[in-house]
Amino acid sequence: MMAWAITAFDALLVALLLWLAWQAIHADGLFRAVISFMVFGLLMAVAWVRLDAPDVALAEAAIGAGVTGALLLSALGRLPERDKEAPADRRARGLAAVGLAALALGGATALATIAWALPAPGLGREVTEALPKSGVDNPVTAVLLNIRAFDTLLEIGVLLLAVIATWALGPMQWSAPARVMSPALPVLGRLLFPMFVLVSAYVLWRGGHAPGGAFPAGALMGAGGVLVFFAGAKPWITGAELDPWRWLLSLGLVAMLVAAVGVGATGRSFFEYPVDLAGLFILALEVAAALSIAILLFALCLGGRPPHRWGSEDEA
Amino acid sequence: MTALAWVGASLVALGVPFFLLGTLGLLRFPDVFTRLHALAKADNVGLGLVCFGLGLHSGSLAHALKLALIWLLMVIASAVGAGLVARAAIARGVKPWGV
Amino acid sequence: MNELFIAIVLVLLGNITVGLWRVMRGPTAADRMLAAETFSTSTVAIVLILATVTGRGALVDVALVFALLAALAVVTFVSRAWPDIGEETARGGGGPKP
Amino acid sequence: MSLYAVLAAALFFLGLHGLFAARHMLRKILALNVMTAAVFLLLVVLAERADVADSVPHAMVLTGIVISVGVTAVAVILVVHLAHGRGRDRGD
Repeated sequence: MMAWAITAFDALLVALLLWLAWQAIHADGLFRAVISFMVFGLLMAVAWVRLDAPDVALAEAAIGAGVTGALLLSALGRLPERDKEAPADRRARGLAAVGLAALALGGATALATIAWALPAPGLGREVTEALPKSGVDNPVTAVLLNIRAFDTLLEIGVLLLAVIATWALGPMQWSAPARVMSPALPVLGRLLFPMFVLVSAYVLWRGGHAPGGAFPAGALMGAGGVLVFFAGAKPWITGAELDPWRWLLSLGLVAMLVAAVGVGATGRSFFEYPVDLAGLFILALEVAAALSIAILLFALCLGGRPPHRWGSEDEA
Repeated sequence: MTALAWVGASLVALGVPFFLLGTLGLLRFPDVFTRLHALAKADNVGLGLVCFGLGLHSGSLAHALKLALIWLLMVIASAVGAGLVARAAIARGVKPWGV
Repeated sequence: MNELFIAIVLVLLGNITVGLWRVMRGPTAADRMLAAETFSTSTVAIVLILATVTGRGALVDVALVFALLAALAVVTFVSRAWPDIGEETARGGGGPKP
Repeated sequence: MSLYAVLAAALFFLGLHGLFAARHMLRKILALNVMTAAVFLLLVVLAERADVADSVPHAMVLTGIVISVGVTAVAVILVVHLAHGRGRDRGD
């Protein structure tokens, strides 16, 4: 009974995800597509839960269901034209889609079989062996901030580049004050802000020994910042004084670089922490990375350079 | 302990009809304003029963408090969300059904 | 007892599947958004029950993150997106943006 | 679990098809995101298959999720700018 029900659950989840992905790409109306994609993100988190990847599920919950949805919805408000598809060629496209679907299904099964047939030793044993020396108990955190800390460094660099790219394109794309005012909005912001700080700190703290850590905590904090900002709160730094922004945005990258190069002063190689201090190093880097990811995500969601004074800006 | 677990499990089961009724309302009610009830009321009662039931089932106070927090947050979110959507709908000129 | 829980989770997922009809149908953008919000409540319930079934406490944190961010989509929708979206078929609603 | 491997492959091709077939830029972004989700899914499924629980793919997926949101943000802003630029050129 149990195995049957679990298989049914998985099958239904897979079918739903496929249907939603199809809808996100081909549904009539952009709004329907975006909503389908948001539900897709929601159910992807359930899929991560089923695949026993709680770390990924946490990040997906904060980013896939939170930040990405907010980004897409904001963009939708700024797009001047709806996507119009000529009804004439829709039938031809439908036929082409059926052909492509058959092709894709064939290719998909082939790819899945090949992937399945690959030898799968994995790196699990190596990580487990290195874990006692890494300074934390959670293998994912150990990989992210010690064993493959270089990836994390580059990743924060990519986020910083993304922020620079969006800010370089001009001023903020969506206005700061909400269009529809409601007395509930400021209350919501005030009520939720301490909760966000608390839960982010909790997720960060748990990262040392259980699923959690800098990435989900940073993503949650960033998404929380966006929510509180959309609810009408104004950040204390504006666009007129870019120096604080510069420091805040580069905080994570600078901290990682200092840790990477600093150990070189004692004759070690790049990112090779002293074993007895590894836990401390990881904790410091985690805090820096989480704060930096939060600020970077918030900056990304502004959709451009912040205005000189909050609330007075006009849209581009 | 086992009795508590059973009570918890049956509370969880009791929550399911509320989710089903909420979806029924979502599908069958005639306009946005009535459909808001499905979001703001039925589903949250269902979630409340599920959280309460799972809290009893786990038998640990810390776990139960976390579940209560989750429920509280969802209630706040849907209460504010429902109010906002209704306001925005009125501002956009969506007429309530039967008016 | 796990059998019961898994059956419940299956029913809840089926519930989401049925509710997708509203996302597809509309008619206003608010209806679609509303349906998506309903799904997030169901998803929280699903994740919580799965957390109990698998005995992984970390999954409760996933539900906590969902609950915290549940308001984000609606707030963005109401304050950023909807006022500007030209409605496909609004029931007596405003027409598309000039 | 093999069900999810098939899902990953199918989603990848679905996204690839969408990337070329979709007209609107925003849909192309969605298609790209579907493809990334498929790749993440494949990585996690393969990690699940390994003899010892493998956390390296999980860490890679975590990094990837954050990077993909960065890419999405840049792409979305570009689309918004593009849409406005186009509108001006046409004179409306």
